[in-house]
Amino acid sequence: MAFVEAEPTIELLSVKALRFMLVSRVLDDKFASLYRMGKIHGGVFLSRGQEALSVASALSLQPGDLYAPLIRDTAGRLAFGESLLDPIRTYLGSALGPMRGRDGNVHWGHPRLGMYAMISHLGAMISVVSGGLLAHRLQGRRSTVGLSSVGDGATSTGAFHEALNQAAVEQLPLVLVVANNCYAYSTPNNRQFACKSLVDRAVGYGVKGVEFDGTDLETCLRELGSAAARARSGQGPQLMIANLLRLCGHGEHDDASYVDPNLKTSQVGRDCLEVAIRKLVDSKTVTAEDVALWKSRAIDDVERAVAQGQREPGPDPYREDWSALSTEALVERNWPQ
Amino acid sequence: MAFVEAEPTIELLSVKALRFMLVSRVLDDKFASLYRMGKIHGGVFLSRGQEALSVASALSLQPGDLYAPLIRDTAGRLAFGESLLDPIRTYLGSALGPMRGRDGNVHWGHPRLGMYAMISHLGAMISVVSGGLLAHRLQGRRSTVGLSSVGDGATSTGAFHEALNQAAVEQLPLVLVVANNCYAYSTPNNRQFACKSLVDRAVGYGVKGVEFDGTDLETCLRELGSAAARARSGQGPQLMIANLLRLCGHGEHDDASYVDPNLKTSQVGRDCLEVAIRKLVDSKTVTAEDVALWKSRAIDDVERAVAQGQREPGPDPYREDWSALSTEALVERNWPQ
Amino acid sequence: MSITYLEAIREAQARALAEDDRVFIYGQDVGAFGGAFKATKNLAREFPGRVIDSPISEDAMLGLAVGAAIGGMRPIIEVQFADFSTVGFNQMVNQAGTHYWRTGMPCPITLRLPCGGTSGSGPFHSQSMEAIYAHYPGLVVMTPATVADAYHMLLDAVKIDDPVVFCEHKLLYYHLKGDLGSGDRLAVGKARIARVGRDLSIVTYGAMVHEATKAAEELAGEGIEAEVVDLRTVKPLDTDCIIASVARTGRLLCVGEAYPWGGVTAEVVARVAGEGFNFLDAPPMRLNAKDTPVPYHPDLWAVHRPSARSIADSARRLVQM
Amino acid sequence: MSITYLEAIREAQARALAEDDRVFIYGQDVGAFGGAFKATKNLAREFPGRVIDSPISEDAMLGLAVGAAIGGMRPIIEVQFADFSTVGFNQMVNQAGTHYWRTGMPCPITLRLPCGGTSGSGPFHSQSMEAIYAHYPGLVVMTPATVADAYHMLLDAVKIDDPVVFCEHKLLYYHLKGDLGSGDRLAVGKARIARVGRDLSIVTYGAMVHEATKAAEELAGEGIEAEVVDLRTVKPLDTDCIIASVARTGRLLCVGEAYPWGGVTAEVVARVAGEGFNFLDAPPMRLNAKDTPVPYHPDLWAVHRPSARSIADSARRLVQM
Ligand SMILES: Cc1ncc(C[n+]2csc(CCOP(=O)(O)OP(=O)(O)O)c2C)c(N)n1
Ligand SMILES: Cc1ncc(C[n+]2csc(CCOP(=O)(O)OP(=O)(O)O)c2C)c(N)n1
Ligand SMILES: [Mg+2]
Ligand SMILES: [Mg+2]
Repeated sequence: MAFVEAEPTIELLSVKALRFMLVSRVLDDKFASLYRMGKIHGGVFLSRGQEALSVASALSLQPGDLYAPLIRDTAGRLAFGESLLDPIRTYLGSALGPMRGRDGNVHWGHPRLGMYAMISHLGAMISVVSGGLLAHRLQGRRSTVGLSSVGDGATSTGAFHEALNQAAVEQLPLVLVVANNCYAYSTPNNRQFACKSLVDRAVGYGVKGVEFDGTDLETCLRELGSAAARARSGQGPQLMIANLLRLCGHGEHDDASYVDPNLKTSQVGRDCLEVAIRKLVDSKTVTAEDVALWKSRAIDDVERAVAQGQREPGPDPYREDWSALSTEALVERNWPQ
Repeated sequence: MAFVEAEPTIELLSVKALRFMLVSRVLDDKFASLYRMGKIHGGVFLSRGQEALSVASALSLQPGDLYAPLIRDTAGRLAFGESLLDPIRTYLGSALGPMRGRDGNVHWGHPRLGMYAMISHLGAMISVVSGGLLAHRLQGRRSTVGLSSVGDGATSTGAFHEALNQAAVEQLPLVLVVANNCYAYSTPNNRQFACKSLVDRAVGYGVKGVEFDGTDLETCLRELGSAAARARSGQGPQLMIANLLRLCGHGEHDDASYVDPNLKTSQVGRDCLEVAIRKLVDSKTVTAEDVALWKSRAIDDVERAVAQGQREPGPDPYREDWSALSTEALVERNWPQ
Repeated sequence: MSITYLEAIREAQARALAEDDRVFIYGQDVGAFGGAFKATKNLAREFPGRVIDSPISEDAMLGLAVGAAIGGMRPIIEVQFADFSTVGFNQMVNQAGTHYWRTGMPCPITLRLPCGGTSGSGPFHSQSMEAIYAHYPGLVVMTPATVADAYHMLLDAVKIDDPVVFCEHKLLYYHLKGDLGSGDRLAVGKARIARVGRDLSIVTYGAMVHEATKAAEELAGEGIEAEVVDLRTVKPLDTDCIIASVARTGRLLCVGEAYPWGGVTAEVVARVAGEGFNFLDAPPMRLNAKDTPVPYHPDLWAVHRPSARSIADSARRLVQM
Repeated sequence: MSITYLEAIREAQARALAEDDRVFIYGQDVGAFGGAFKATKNLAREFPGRVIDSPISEDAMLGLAVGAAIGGMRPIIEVQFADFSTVGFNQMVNQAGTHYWRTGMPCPITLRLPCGGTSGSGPFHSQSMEAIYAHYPGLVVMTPATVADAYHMLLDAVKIDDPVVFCEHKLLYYHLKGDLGSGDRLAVGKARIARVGRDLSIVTYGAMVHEATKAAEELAGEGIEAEVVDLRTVKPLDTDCIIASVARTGRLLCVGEAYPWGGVTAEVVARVAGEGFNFLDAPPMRLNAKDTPVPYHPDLWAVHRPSARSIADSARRLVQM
């Protein structure tokens, strides 16, 4: 993990990250507009304000690592290596998407490639990552890291606790990233937990805990890079608490009018994308023109992918096999329909 | 809560506690012998080594307080005010017992009197106590304290986490007592959690945490007395970790051969009953004769109660109403039987 | 005055809070925000301190409800989507459901579950959970299909001393309008003849009552008169009403939106076959969702669940048997 | 060689571990201790590192199993008592059960549930959970009744690519002895005629197969010949075998140890009524446990569950109909 130590490398990484963040933001804007036009089935859930953390999570991983993104991880999913078409096809219900129209919005993944397809139940993916890590350990593949992403609200679930404790007992190389965006839907942190900081939980599990600024890309890259390196080197689970603010509603149906205006103007309320651009331009790592170009390319790419997604067929219910079992002999087809 | 401060009062309290401990131990011995004779339906689960903690838990409470004892709380249940007949009737399945033969062994209670009837699912009673406390708060009865008892193993359940976090968010006057007896069935602490001490969990919930010697009666009385006082005065949940050792099998079917011999000879392996007697005799608070007398009375009382329990009828299946609903109009009686 | 099914649920809660000091509401985002579906809109303001936001902790939410109920209160618990009640399930079935039988002390909880499929909601925001809860002793399971039932049955749920799983159908929230009815109300546990017919009995509940009624109207055009029985409460089941209907029509089609194995349709058919065998002029028929998770895409979803069309098709086949 | 049902489960796991590197066992106290019932006795020693003690975290145990299964392993998860699987339920039904359908990638888990009533075990150590799991898509639910089935079906469970809920009946653990059988084995999902008869079909599974067989022997003394069908797997259900039996006998008594609402007996009766209506010479009958939690006291317990006696009584009534 040399990149977290040498200055030039973090710059390159930041640029790479920025480009995914730009795509993610453009994609979010597009989803928001498709939603308003009534072109999306069901809800739309955006990542605004969380792109730096998300992309840094994915970029901390290496080929063969495991990744369980959650609701606000469009940037991370792209950085993990998936195609722009995947989220688009999923939202649009394309039969050619990874979920084939069966599941939608934020519920996609590529489990064969180490990217899990989240279920909605909060906290439920963490132990799944642990299972993947245990599998690798039993298979003698000891250098794998697994990263699981959750929100502040998910920390109140029993699943979160059981999974983190379990990973600690097994000393699994799990990086558990908590995006503390100050709210779980409308519920503020002070109705969600009573500790000063969620990082105070780490000691109670006997794991390393780090709290950091989730609005600063470089910080996210450094902290998550180090965490993955620690996990990889056998130091067990890493509880990573990133502070930031959700710069959108819980879903696009939600105007988020409950968000405390003071938070919006505080450090956590900074837009990580703007911060990253400003810093990278100021440090002359990139130029404003670069950014404008990447953004316009991102817009083109997104438009093209959406157009393709919209041309693609949805699933055909009469050609579905309607079978939840892979063992064909065990599928019951004799229910009267 | 003056008693925890003035010397004479803690002595009186210790004597009171000792007498319950003696009865509990005698009762345990009796249950063990009845079990060996095949006179008890199902398993038998003893409190040996945990009496000091258990009795101190109950004695920290005041009339009107709430108490959720668990599997090894015979002493505490007696100290909370129940009759010796209750555990006996429950184990023997007497129709006159609090559970009327419907539930058995350690699963009894008197919810109307603030003593909950535990279910087996570990961790599940904690939030129930919180509910009782919230009810009291909503009813304007603000001085109630609720105490919930669990083992080290139960701390790994999602229920434990959700409940403690919930109580912390609501700042409920909950005293959560963890009897860390080094094992959950056969599973040692190092396969149950990875933190140095379970008390390290407190900060992560934003609650006060105290770790103490569960083999020393006076310590238990002081610590739990103080914890209840803090909770009562509005300082929120109290996480109390008592270190001790289960001086018996998980149940009487279990020879506990897996217990580390070093633990048996360490501080946690001390028998809290012996320690209490020795200390109270040494300090001349009681005499050896007092103890012998109380013990022989306890034996008489237990023998008499067991004899009565054994004379009592079991439930009559043909006079049972076989109804799990209290609303008679909603009971379905038309299932073919 | 015509209001929506969702408004009826809000109004019932407002009335329960107003009439009974013991009632309080606990759930995620139910307070100032008014709930994910706005079923508790303004209630936190109207009833200060009695509409409480919970952490995302379904097990602890229901455990707390049990303790509060035993402590003399009448908690209403809102779980954000029925699907998430799986993680609070244990407290409901093993704690609330066993309490009265074990201790003699009732445990009056109302668990509000936004249930059932809506287009585009997918596998984890569409489930029907009634069969899972109804299997366990000690619980009452209500499945209101009308605005008036949503209102009055929720008031009933809060009043009765036993724990009630209140399955509100999300598809009806905004679209179904009606008035609160007046005069005589059916008792808790009683089914309702939603439409009178002579040729077959379509027994169903929740949103499927409306699909069945639509099917019945279509069938009427072909001279087939379907009786529609709205179960209202699936545990207990009003076997008498069901069998009386089948006795009149001789034919049973039982329709449910849940997964096909077990559940309400199996229980209804098994009871009718067992107790009303001689009234049956043809084999009883069932129509359920398909045996897969609930699909996201509207085209899949429309075929996954029974619909007016598939109900009518089944009915046509049934009357020809 | 005659071994117990429990030994068969141990032996099957030993063989699965020996034959397939991908197999591992995870559960509370399953390691050096050998499990609460000793179903994994010595396995930790024989297969170092592959029989792993878990914390008391059923949700995380099953979540881990899902991840491991997707990661190429074949986890066997032991939950100490089936009753406690309620707190791991969500991972099984919403994660394992949906995975193949959602992603196209199978999720081969074997969830071992020590199920069913034994005398003195009470409400939380006696439950039968098959109906709860079978309701959900994507799971196979096995309920072996014999020593040979316990052995071979557990091996099947580990081999098939779908998640399996393996309901082992605790009452059979020590008392039931038998051999592992030889030669032809029934395929997964097939029912078995446990006893041939002509007058009625008693369809059942798990420990009730033995009660039914006892009842059948008693009835034989009265000239009533009961056929006993052992379902073996309750999801999928071998409807063909059931209906073929009913076609021969004309009468169906379906027996289960679970709670009476919904569940296996409802599903079986509903299918027979629907698909085998014309074979029925009398109304189908069901016999389940009573609709209360499972009682602690042996006298209550004996009446709560069906028994050879109550099965025989029902059978007598049925043949007279
Ligand atoms: C167990 C469970 N309960 C409730 C929900 C409904 N729900 C979906 S997202 C959400 C808020 C999540 O907040 P957080 O974890 O902070 O993530 P964020 O949306 O802020 O990124 C809730 C309550 C759920 N998905 N799972
Ligand atoms: C959720 C759940 N899983 C498993 C069990 C089975 N079980 C009963 S007691 C026990 C060990 C409990 O250990 P601990 O909490 O330390 O209490 P102790 O017996 O040591 O007093 C286990 C695993 C259970 N009761 N509940
Ligand atoms: Mg959040
Ligand atoms: Mg312990």
